[in-house]
Amino acid sequence: MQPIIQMTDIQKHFGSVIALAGVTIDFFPGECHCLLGDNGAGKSTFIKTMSGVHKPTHGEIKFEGKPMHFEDPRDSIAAGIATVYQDLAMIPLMSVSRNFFMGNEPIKKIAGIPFFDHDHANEVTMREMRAMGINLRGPDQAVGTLSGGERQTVAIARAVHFGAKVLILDEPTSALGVRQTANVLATVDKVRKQGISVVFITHNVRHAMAVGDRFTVLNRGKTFGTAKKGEITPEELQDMMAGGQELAVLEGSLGGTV
Amino acid sequence: MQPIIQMTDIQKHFGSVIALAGVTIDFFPGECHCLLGDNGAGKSTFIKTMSGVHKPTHGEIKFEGKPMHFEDPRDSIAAGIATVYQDLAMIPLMSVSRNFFMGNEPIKKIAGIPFFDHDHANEVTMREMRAMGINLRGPDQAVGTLSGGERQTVAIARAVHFGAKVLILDEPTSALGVRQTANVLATVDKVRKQGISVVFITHNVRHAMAVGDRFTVLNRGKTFGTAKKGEITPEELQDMMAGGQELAVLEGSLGGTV
Amino acid sequence: QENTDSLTYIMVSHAPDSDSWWNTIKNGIALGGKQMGVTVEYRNPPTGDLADMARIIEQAAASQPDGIITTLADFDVLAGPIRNAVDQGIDVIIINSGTAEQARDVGALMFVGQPEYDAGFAAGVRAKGDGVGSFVCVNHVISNTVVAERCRGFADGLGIELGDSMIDTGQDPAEIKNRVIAYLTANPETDAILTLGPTSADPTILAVQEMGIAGDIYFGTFDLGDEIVKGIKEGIIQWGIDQQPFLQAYLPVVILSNYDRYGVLPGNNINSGPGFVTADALEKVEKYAGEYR
Amino acid sequence: MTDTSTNDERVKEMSGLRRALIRPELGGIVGTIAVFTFFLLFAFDSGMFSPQGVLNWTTVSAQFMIIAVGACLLMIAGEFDLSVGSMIGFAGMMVAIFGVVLAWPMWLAILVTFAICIAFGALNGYIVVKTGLPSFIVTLATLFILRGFTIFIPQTVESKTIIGGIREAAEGDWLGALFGAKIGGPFFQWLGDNGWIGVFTRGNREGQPVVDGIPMLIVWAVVLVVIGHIVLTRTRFGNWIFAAGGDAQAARYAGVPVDRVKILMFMFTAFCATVFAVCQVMEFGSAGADRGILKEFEAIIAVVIGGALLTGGYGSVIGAALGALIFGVVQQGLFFANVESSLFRVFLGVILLLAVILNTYIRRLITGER
Amino acid sequence: MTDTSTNDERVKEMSGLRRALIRPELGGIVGTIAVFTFFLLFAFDSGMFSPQGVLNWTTVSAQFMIIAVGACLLMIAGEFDLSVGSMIGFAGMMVAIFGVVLAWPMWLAILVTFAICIAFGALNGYIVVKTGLPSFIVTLATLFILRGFTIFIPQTVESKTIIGGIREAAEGDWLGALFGAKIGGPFFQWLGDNGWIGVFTRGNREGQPVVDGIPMLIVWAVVLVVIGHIVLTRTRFGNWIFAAGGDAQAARYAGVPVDRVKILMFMFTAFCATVFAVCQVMEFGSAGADRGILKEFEAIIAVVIGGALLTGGYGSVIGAALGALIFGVVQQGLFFANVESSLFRVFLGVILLLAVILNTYIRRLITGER
Ligand SMILES: Nc1ncnc2c1ncn2[C@@H]1O[C@H](COP(=O)(O)OP(=O)(O)OP(=O)(O)O)[C@@H](O)[C@H]1O
Ligand SMILES: Nc1ncnc2c1ncn2[C@@H]1O[C@H](COP(=O)(O)OP(=O)(O)OP(=O)(O)O)[C@@H](O)[C@H]1O
Ligand SMILES: [Mg+2]
Ligand SMILES: [Mg+2]
Repeated sequence: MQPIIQMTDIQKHFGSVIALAGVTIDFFPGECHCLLGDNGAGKSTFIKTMSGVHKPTHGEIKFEGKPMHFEDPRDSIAAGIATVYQDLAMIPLMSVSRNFFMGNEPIKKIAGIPFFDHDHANEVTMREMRAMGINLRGPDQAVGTLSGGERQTVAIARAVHFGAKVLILDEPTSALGVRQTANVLATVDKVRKQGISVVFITHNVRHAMAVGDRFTVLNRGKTFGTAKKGEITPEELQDMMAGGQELAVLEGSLGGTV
Repeated sequence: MQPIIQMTDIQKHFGSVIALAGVTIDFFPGECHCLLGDNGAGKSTFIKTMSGVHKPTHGEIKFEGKPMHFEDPRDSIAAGIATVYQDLAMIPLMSVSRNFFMGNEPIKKIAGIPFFDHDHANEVTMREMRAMGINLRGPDQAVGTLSGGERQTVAIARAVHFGAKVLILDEPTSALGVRQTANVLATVDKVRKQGISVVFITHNVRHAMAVGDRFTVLNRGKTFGTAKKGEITPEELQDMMAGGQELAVLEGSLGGTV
Repeated sequence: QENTDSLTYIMVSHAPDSDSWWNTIKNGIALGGKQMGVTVEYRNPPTGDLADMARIIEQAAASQPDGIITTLADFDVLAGPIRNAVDQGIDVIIINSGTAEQARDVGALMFVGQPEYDAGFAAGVRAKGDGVGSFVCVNHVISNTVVAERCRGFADGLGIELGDSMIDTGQDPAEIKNRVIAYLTANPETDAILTLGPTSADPTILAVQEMGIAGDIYFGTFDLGDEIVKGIKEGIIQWGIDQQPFLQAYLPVVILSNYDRYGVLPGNNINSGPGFVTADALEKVEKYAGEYR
Repeated sequence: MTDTSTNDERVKEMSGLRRALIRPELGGIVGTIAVFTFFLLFAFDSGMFSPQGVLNWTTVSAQFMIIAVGACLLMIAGEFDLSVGSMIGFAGMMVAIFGVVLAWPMWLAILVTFAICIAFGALNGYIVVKTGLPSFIVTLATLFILRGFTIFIPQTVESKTIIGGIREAAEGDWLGALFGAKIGGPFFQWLGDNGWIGVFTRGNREGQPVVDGIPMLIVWAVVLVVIGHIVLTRTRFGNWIFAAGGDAQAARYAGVPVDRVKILMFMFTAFCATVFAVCQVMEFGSAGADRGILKEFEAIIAVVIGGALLTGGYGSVIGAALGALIFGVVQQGLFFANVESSLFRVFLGVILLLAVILNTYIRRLITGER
Repeated sequence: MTDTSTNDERVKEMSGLRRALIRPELGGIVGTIAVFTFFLLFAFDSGMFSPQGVLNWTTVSAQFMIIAVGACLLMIAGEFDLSVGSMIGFAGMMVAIFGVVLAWPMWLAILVTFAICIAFGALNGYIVVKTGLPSFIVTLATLFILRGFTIFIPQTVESKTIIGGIREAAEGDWLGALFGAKIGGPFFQWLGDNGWIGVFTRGNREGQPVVDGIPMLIVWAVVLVVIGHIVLTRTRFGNWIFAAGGDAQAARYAGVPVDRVKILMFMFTAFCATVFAVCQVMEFGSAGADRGILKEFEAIIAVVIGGALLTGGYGSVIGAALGALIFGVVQQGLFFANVESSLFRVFLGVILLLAVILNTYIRRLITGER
């Protein structure tokens, strides 16, 4: 099978900071690829080069086999990549449905003039949010009035709705409750089965093991190792994520994995 | 033993939103009390009434047996309560050490005039951060240049350093890597043993089980139940956290707990 | 005659709110109104924007007063609204700026004042007679199109190009003072200083004192004020052009009242200035400077 | 899942009326009602509500509206423009220089002026977007630069700071008429003939009605408000404007071409300022270096009175138009009511404060802002 | 843990020199050098660098510095004050009303003026802090209100808008001297007698040195800059100022009394404006209703040229002082260099733009801002 995205030797420097020192990963359709690693390992930076937020300092991105230069998140969205960023991407003062369709507004032509189709937007928003287990007071509720977890759910629902070929999730479950987390993981599972390529970033070994097909661990801007599902135990994976450094010793019931 | 903080029938309304509908909890010294619950259950709102950010619409707060009215976070800090907020409390443009000591600046008198003791501040900051497993480039590095996890660690280290009697942590590990999480959990453990009362909010059942002595689950602004360590299994706790609603079914290795 | 007991006259000026010179005008109409037993109102565009002034004249006409007293700061802008007022049967007297011909053109009863350009020109001729060959014009309201005409007239009166001898000093006294010093230091051959009102004259007096050239340099100014009068007395300022704003305000009120009541009207325009105030006969001027002078 | 209905016990009830009332324009609507009530009570017989009086404050309000629409959309897009006032002076001066001094045909002079001014707007936007500097600073610089040129150019070419003769130069010009003409003349003549509105009693216009038409200025204001409102609330681009102002970074992540939106809004603001300027020079026939001073504040005040959030992401064009109306009515009304003119500013300041406090309260109700 | 050293392979090296240079004041330092180089080359023999010339631009710069210090600290605390200019006019007028019209002793007049103005500053701050409105709007309202009173009060009590005679009234007053006197007179006389600085060769001051002392204005400027700098960088309160401006919410959570800090900074800004006003009326002997117009912008410009961030949380008093110096030198220098004065604004705009672009670049280097 041909990888949908090939990232080869991606480097990214910010002024004097080297965030990525050369990372090479391929992503395949229908596969959930987990990106793991310590804080500051460069995971977010890496997916931002994939989604056009950053331009890599060095390295090549191939999308469906063709070299791609994303100048802007718009380009990657147009190519079919949807991203949920760690520092979300919501406008607090705007309504949920306007946020949901931001950048992808549905159009209804009246007398040849394209108008924003609010009815359609409201309906879709309510439906998709309900599917994620969140009941909104109404589609015109401002995002700023939602709790952190509810907001994260909006971002995920939006990405799932628009993610045509690739869905990138940067720590999507970090602020979520148990029920919402279960919904997100189930959604990832469903999406993957539809043949979409999912990139999933998390610090939670158990979430990674639950949905991941392959696991790549980054460490200090470099690839630390890749493993397939079933080839690695949670404990081994956790060791890799900590960058090979020993963990603080805990009393209590943390059997092996944090 | 006398509780250090008694919260009785706390209610909090924001305009037409009822965030807390009457919550009663006691906190004891030397105990780690975990607050759990769904997104939007009111956990953050609850601890904010404890730390003086919000004034409760109704209800009583007793600190060391005496009724307390915190008008401002300053008052609670002065009383010995240190808080790590979910939406951190860092100034991106300020250096790490200035952030660390913000509101608690160390003073050195020169000719009777109190000056900010920068040397002392720098030294303490570097030391405390190293103890949490983060090596800073320097104490005058701006917080804005840290990764999300590094930033969260600064907030925790600060609270631990200044938390005289009560330490409140609102989802402190949500953005942390495995190693940092282990450090935080170990720190909570250590702090608790010093006789400090810890309030720990999390969505991660395993983290809660690892350090918690008692668990209170909030649901839709009300207390859903309280349990002692050893009286409850992780699966039961998880069920409570989801508010009694069934979880999405997942394939994969998520044995019971998310 | 209809009811002539309660007459209302509206005065519209082109000056921004804080322009101190217009204060005399305000006092003048107030006194005129009191003496004649008529209601007088004063209006001005807060920022000194002439287009806003046109709206105020339209507004004044809409409130149907018995007469409007206004300046003709820019004929193009103001002629239309003034003509409309006149054609509605409102008597108009033009004061201060504009010319007698323009006043007749818009249908005003008469003109009381001193055309800015002409006043500047007269001052220039006088200065030329005193042997002045170059000058600096200290303009504290560069964006005010009316006042700048004085500098242009002065240059023409001297028979030289205005060139860059008009400096934009802003309104801050320290900046005015120091800019004048800077200019005079950089251009030591300057013969004369022309200031355009108390705002620029007061700091300029300090400037020439500080440079030690007070009395040596030829110094003329428009309009009067406390410090200017003192300067004239001390010989720092050769002359102040007094266009007697008091008359420009007071007389129209009197004339309009009498015209409305008894139908009498002077046969000619009144030149309230330019009167050159010099060191002779300063007593009254001194007493009332800034208030009625 | 048990709670699929949108009824939520955690939300107190809110009456339907209250819900219908709470909208960004509410502050503007309340203010408008209050202002009119006030002047109807205290200045009714001053001529303020005669046809001529109405036309007077309508024209002033329309002026404010034209620049307020631009300022409003720009403010919602998260930026603001302090150079509007200087732009008005500059644009008028350019029309005069091209049309009178260089004697180009007026339509050409106007079109070139529009092109230059919109280019300046684009430059403002480009600098703001590319350097990430606050628009306050960038446009403050433009304020000085444009005003400097507005004084320097006519002084250099004509040694005056005022250039007249524009009306004569625009005689019969089709584009000039689009800005300077009045419409509805025959209708008003008919009204006048029937004695419903006053007519001139003497002079060369004897018998003509005192109000002889609606100036194109007012037409421009209405058209701009309507278009602005529709674009903002009913189109995709409108959503982008809100998004760009609400959080530029988030909008960019979501695929909104934020830079383009902001630059376009700067250009639109420049366009509005130029419309204002051209209407003004066409009506009054001269361009001066003093034109438009402090108009940027008046535009911002109108927009803020109309309920927009200074920091962007929230506001309404209708609100801004009402803000302009309030501003215009108060300004002219105080003259009608014969208030001491130096106190005008005190009133303005107090009204501004009251209006923003009211608007903040309303906004918090709507957005549940914290 | 393996990486306990602060050496990090993920950080490229930066030379010590570069590190030492990169500081908030760098933009101001570079600008100052550039400006002086320019004028030394192009206006050296214009008298700009004679003792008198130096005093000339120093005085103007010192004026800017006094208001820039206040504006700088306030801006770092996250707010700004558009009412500075009106406050200057108002304060001067109050001194004149109390000291001349009511004939109070000058020290009392000055003290009461300070009290009133600082109270207005506190009111500004209180409204901003309590309502959460942007300070732009609140102080814009104050701008209008204070200016209105500054015109209205003297007109009502004295029917003038300029009140003179302050110098005479302040004769021999100790507090008046603290604002209006010159110091170092004998020293300069001595310099003059020895021929090290020029003396007047004619006129009423023949034999006196051309510079006869340093005005208290300059002393005030230096004192305020030094105190402001120390408070900001070396005290606990300074840390609170940064914190309040960087993120008020976060600072509040950390126990910083944000409201108090902001209100105090508004009061300090009012204090600086009053110092400015009192020095001015003492020097010029009169108070006018038009004093201080647009000074708020000049203060903001100086502060921004000096590297502060308009949105708060970042900046330096030394930088602001250098910004004021640059502003003063450029302004006066252009007159010395005989540049067409209406182009002054154009220069100002261009310099402002260049300065902020440079500063933004430097700030990004320092803070690693994204
Ligand atoms: N715009 C930027 N400018 C400077 N440094 C940056 C920038 N973005 C990221 N960095 C640095 O690059 C490194 C990698 O950051 P990144 O956000 O990719 O980490 P991460 O793996 O996502 O960490 P986390 O798990 O905490 O989210 C960090 O040291 C961070 O400080
Ligand atoms: N300032 C506020 N104004 C209005 N509503 C608020 C405010 N703060 C919180 N809420 C509402 O109160 C409810 C409880 O919010 P809170 O942040 O306490 O939840 P939480 O339990 O911390 O959730 P999470 O796990 O997502 O952090 C939510 O519905 C939220 O929308
Ligand atoms: Mg990340
Ligand atoms: Mg929370």
